[in-house]
Amino acid sequence: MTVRVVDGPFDPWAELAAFCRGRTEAGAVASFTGLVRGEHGGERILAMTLEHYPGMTERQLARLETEARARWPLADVLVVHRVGRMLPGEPIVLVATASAHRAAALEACAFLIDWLKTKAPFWKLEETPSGERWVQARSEDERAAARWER
Amino acid sequence: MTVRVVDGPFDPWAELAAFCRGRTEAGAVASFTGLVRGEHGGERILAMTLEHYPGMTERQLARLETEARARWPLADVLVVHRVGRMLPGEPIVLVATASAHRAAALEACAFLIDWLKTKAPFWKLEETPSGERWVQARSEDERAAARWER
Amino acid sequence: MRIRYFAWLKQRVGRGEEEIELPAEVRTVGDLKAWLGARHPRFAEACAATGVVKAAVDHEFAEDDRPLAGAREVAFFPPVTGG
Amino acid sequence: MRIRYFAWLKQRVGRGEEEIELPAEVRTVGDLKAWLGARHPRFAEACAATGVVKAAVDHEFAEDDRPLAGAREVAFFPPVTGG
Repeated sequence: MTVRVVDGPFDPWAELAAFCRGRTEAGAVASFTGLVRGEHGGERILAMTLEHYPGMTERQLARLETEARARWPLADVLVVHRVGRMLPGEPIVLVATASAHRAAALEACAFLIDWLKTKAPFWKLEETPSGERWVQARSEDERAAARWER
Repeated sequence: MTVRVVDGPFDPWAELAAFCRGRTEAGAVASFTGLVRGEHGGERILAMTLEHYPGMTERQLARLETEARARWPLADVLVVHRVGRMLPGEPIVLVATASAHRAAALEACAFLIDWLKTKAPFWKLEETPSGERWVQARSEDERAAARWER
Repeated sequence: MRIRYFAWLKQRVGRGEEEIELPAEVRTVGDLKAWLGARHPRFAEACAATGVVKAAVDHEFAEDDRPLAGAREVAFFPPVTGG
Repeated sequence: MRIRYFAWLKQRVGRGEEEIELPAEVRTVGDLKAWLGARHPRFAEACAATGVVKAAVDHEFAEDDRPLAGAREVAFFPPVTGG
């Protein structure tokens, strides 16, 4: 399974180690890891809860992977996204790509996280000292995803 | 030390884990890892030896890091490059970047590996069943580096 | 038909899901938004702001003109913020 | 002055480094290439092919017109292939 939603802590470095173990056909491995920040918009973040839409999430992530494989010559793709409540510094998401070609691995990794940010049904709820707030979608994310449209 | 040349095996996943430990200010971490391939140009690779120019290498890598930090808002940068003899599947190089901004982390990571490929004094010697051969520089690498010129 | 709400829309509507008997005159996602808005004033309020309420029909993103014929589940949610 | 050779240039020249007494008329990297080529025919051969022999003066990449005044170490090597 190269696309997974997990509802507890995961170790992106162990995931990457397993992803690369015995890999001798594709020398280029790119990754992106998102960590829970301890501060956002000037306010301290005590915790973050990721809600998602079970069923639709897996479907959209699988579609992202299919799209990336159609665009770049990838030997392998890994996407792990955590849901539930997590603390600052903990990993939220890992995207990894392996290819014989450095540019393919790097571009596909950027593509996957850009598309994931706008096309996968996840929502972030932040806990701050002054209460809970839902994170607003950012127009930069829409723009980042738009550059991959064709 | 965020730029290191190592003459024995290194564990990129342990390096990344240490790079991210306790990191709550920069939620975006990008990485590129190069592994020794088991095949190149249709021939089996038995081993690879990385020669370098001690003194100049560290100087060029430090310069790359300075240049990346001048171009993108990076919280941290890590470059580890192995030298000496290594086997297929073993890591050659790790580049990692951390930023509050996803695009900055991803772009700086691509920039660092593209520049490293053309500006750091490393040379690859491949051992194949038919003998040793020095790897030829690729024009794609020059083009990849040229897109960052300004 | 099952209707689902996510994130702050769930809080506004006061429930995560409900089963409805789809009236014959409700043919599209847009019709359904209007019909649900009559039952949940705070949902209508959210729908009135452009681009704030997204929809999915059977796990696929859908625009207002998407027909509902044959659909089993329709979900409404704010723009996504994962990753 | 110390001269260093790397990768297959080292194999061609048959040594990784040598100390030379720089003649007064050798003023630039280009002059030095020509002067060393007279001592090492296979180095001259490599220099004859465009772009194949790169140079660094005191750990900085240098073109043929780079003056040698004050330099302690000059290195010659093929295009880099690391990463």
